[in-house]
Amino acid sequence: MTLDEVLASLFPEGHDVKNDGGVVSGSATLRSGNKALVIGVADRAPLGVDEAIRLSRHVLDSLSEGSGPILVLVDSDSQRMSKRDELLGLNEFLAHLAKTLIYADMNRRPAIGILYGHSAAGALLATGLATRVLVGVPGATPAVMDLPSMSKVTKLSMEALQEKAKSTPVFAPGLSNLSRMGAVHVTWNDAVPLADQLDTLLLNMPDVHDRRDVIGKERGGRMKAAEIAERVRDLALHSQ
Amino acid sequence: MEDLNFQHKARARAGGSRKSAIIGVVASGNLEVLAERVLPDGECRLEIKTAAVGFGDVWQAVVADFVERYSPGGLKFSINDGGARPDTVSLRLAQAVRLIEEDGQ
Amino acid sequence: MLMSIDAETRTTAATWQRHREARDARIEAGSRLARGKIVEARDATRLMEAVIRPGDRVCLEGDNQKQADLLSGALLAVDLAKVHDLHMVQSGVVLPEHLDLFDHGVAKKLDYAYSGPQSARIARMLFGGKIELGAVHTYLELFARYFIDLTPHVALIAAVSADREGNLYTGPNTEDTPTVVEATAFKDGVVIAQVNEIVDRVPRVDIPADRVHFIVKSEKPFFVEPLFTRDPAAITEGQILTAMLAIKGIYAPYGVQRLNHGIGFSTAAIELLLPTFGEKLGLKGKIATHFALNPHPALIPAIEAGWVQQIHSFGSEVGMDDYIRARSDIYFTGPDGSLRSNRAFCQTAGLYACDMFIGSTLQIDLQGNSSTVTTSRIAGFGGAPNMGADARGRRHPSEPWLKAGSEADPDSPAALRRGRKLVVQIGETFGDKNVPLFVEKLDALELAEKLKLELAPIMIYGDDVTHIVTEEGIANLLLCRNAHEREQAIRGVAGYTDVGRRRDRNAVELLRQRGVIRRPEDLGINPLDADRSMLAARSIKDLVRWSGGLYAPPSKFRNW
Amino acid sequence: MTAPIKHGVQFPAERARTTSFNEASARMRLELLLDAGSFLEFIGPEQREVSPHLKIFDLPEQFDDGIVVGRGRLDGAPVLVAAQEGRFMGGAFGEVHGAKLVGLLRAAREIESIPVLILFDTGGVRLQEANAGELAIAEIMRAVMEARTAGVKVIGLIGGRSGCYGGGGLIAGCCSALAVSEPGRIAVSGPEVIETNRGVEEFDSRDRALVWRTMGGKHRRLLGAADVFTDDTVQGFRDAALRLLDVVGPYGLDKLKAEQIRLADRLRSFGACEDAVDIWTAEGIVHAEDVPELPADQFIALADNIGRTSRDAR
Repeated sequence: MTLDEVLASLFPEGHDVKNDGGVVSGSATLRSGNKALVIGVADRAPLGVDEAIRLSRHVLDSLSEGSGPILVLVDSDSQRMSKRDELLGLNEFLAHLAKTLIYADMNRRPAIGILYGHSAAGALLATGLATRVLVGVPGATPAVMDLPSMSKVTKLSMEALQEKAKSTPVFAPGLSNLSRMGAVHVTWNDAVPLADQLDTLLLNMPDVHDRRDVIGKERGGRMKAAEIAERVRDLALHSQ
Repeated sequence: MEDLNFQHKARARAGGSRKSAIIGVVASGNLEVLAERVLPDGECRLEIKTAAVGFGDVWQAVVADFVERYSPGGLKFSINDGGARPDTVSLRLAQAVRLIEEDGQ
Repeated sequence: MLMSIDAETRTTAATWQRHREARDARIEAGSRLARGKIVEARDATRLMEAVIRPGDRVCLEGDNQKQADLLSGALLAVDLAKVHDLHMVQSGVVLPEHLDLFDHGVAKKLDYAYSGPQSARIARMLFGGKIELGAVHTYLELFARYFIDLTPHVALIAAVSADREGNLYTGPNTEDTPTVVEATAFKDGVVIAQVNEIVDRVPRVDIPADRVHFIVKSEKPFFVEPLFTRDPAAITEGQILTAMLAIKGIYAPYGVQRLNHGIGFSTAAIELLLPTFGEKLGLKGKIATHFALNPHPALIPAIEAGWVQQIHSFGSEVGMDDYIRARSDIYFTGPDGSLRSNRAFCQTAGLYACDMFIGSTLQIDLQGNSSTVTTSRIAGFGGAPNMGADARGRRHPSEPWLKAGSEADPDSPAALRRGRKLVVQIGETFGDKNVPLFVEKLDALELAEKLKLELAPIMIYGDDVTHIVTEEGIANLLLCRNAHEREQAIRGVAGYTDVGRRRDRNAVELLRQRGVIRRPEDLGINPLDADRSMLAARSIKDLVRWSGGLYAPPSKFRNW
Repeated sequence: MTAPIKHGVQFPAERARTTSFNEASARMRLELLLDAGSFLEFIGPEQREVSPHLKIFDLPEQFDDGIVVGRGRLDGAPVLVAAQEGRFMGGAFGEVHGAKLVGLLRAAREIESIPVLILFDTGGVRLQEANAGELAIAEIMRAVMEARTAGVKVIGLIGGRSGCYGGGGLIAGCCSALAVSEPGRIAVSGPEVIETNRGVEEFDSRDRALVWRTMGGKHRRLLGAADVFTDDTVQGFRDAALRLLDVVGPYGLDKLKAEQIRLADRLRSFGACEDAVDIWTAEGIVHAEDVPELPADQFIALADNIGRTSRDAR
């Protein structure tokens, strides 16, 4: 889906969301009549320091003045790979954006990521993965690491990698793989208005507890993460 | 990857009282050795997973010399090997024995 | 009769200076492109076409470190109708252009000494018949032939600066230049120099103007590679152990003061252990005081700690200029303060004035022959065979030389007994990618068969090698009395290589009892003590600190 | 500089002073950083909780999956610690590796009063289990934020050979405070990644001086991205951690707002700079080009004088 299609389907009650060179921001009216903050990245734009600082500002402004959920729409490249961005401390800007989203989510502003296009690496961490619930829209093409790069590093052929990818969701790109890992909570149906599905989600919002590792195990994608984290937690709590 | 296992009789029990010790890291040309005091005093076992396939006879020779020299009775060695050279392997095995024979837990 | 004799004498007299006349004609042709001696860089190829004749012997510098890269590019671009089938006589085949010359047909025949980075391609081209090989030489040997039967018609050299008359300043990397110019200019050849800049007055005259015929100013400084920088961060515990064995088992007992080091990590470890391990053994002032050696950054701590008295160098090393300038007590420097190196003199010094060579190699066979040739790479010899050979012409005595001689030949009367240079091969039993150092048959032999060479490319012959040091111990070949003992001594330090595992355990044990083989424990060294904390510097940054900020390492070696 | 050769047994404090943090293994760093003998590991190597994914790629495993987590004491006070082993697969985050840190941080949130030290040494996500690694990093970022909100101080120590790259850089950005040494590097995209994607004109990864002045410890300190700069010894990092634990205050919205201002100000002040030297010059440093050559003590004095810090603004 395009950004316009996503916005139209999500917010039939209206919105003032703008796409300014790939930086998405604005507000929308939900079916309930409540307002939502909408931010995001569009047009597969890379996420660099200039984009990240604008997005985090929108979130912080909304924390002071607004209410309602925060929707993060994602169709991005990876982080912007440039000398300038790294020189200026891109890691801090991306972390800061993620922190504003996580903080908001922990403080009565539930954050929902809607992955409708591409995303990768640091950009995904700073946006969709910094939310409480990440929704996949059919046709989305997330790729933590693309197979050609992986082929170069592992010195395995593309065919060999694709063959291995059939047996595990752990490394290969794609929405379904991220879903099995527990990263994408739910994949919506693009034949039905997204607004309805958003309503349903908002009514059944999980609590703030990060359960992605448990979901990953339930879906057979990450068999060890939840158990290991729980064991360490337990040992740390009981060794004091 | 290749799995290799060796079982030896040792002349004497390894000194010290520590239950386990670990040394080294798994990287190209390097290895980690985990030593655990879990066997009867006169026995010694090595379980090796190595990235360098086809060096079984070299390992056998290295291990035999090591057991002869250090008599690591009662110890089980578990090894993850990133293709280390025999001299590095010998050194890590010796370091593991030294570590488990130190005072402490 | 008288008439005819007179006529013949005249014609003979005229023909006795044909070379000079030819040289003058070449210079005349080249001068049309020059103002004075100076030729613009854009005319460099036309200069080549004017000065060089088909089939000429050309020395394109081509050293171990510095490269006349502008001139090699210019030569590559010549019109093949004017210049072709050259016979290249140069010590270093280092740049891709050096081999492109043969691919393009500019050059046909090659006599050289060292091919470092081009070792794989030169092997392919030799196999493919692209190059007609004269011979692979050692440096000193090729330099010698410059004066006998490989005298260049044209020399293309590199210098830092020139004045308008043509006096050249080579900078610290003088290297081969004086030798090349001597042979060319005094035997009616033409000398063309590329320089980084033209100045009113050169800082010092390394090459006088009357030996230089043309000057070309290059846009960028000539290429020079930091070949002798070893990052201490990459030195392993195994290399530290072998270095400890060498210091305690060879340097100390022989009292080796005058020596040359190879460029490997094991010798770098030795250099970095002198101020720590060596100090603890009380060896300061007793060993490693005089070197024939490039300015190795790894030697900085030993110099600063007062170990080293004097170093003469083949070439320089990138980043060491300011340090050398500030330590002129140690290095050879000119009136301008910068290093003066000279490969020919330093090679001679290494051959005749040093009591020990210690270096690494790729393969050692059961006789102790060693080679850096593998079937796919021909790296050439460089200088190691001169350093690593007993100088039969040596006549002056010294303690290590006499001691080695008596070990080799205990029964001859002392006054008639030759001494022996200590030639030490140091290395780990397995090299990169678990490739064994010890082999039953050298790849060099296979290569010689394939290329139909009369001589296999042996770096150091077994009968010159006196000691082999590995992490397993030291084999003293001087004490071996026959081929069988020699073979078992080598097998005895070959560790877990096939060669090592096929040793005769009893024979090796007997050799050990005789001190022919000495294990770490025989020398009171516990392999578990071989720890990186023993290195006087563990990083390039540490070397910079030792140098008081005078050493300026190239960017590729930095982690700050 | 390296200390003279050991004579017999050294005391732990002496060893901490002479041991390079950069060179030490993860285990050695913890042993020398914490009070002697105080470290207790959670899920140690003898448990053999290796990555379940490396065998798919026929790659060797490590018994601790490249991270050591546990608890110990620092000057008598309890701390939770995690140390990445940068030499095993570049210290990269995989499923098990990441989950250990997640569990540690979740416990810290519940305990509230015990700080966490993270000894970063990572290239980012482990390629062979990229999805699991990426997600682990997301979970860690969330867990850091929840712990900090609950009052936990989370201190990052950065001086390992693999630096702190990729998602590791983002986690570092979530910490309460960072200590860094000269060899330490913090960034998202590695030099080779930038060069591969954008060309050598954009970034020459072999120009190591460029790498360090763009991503290295000194630059990060001068930018205010790291609060303390230390010489490359384990003792230096121990002292730095103690100092930071002393100054870190409670977390809240004010910090987030201050960080927004801090970063926006950085963009305004230095956004047009082409090179780190331009930034340092703009910060008022005379002879900024000499900064990489400054010894630690002189550099620390200079950085303190510049005064740029992320304190109370991260």
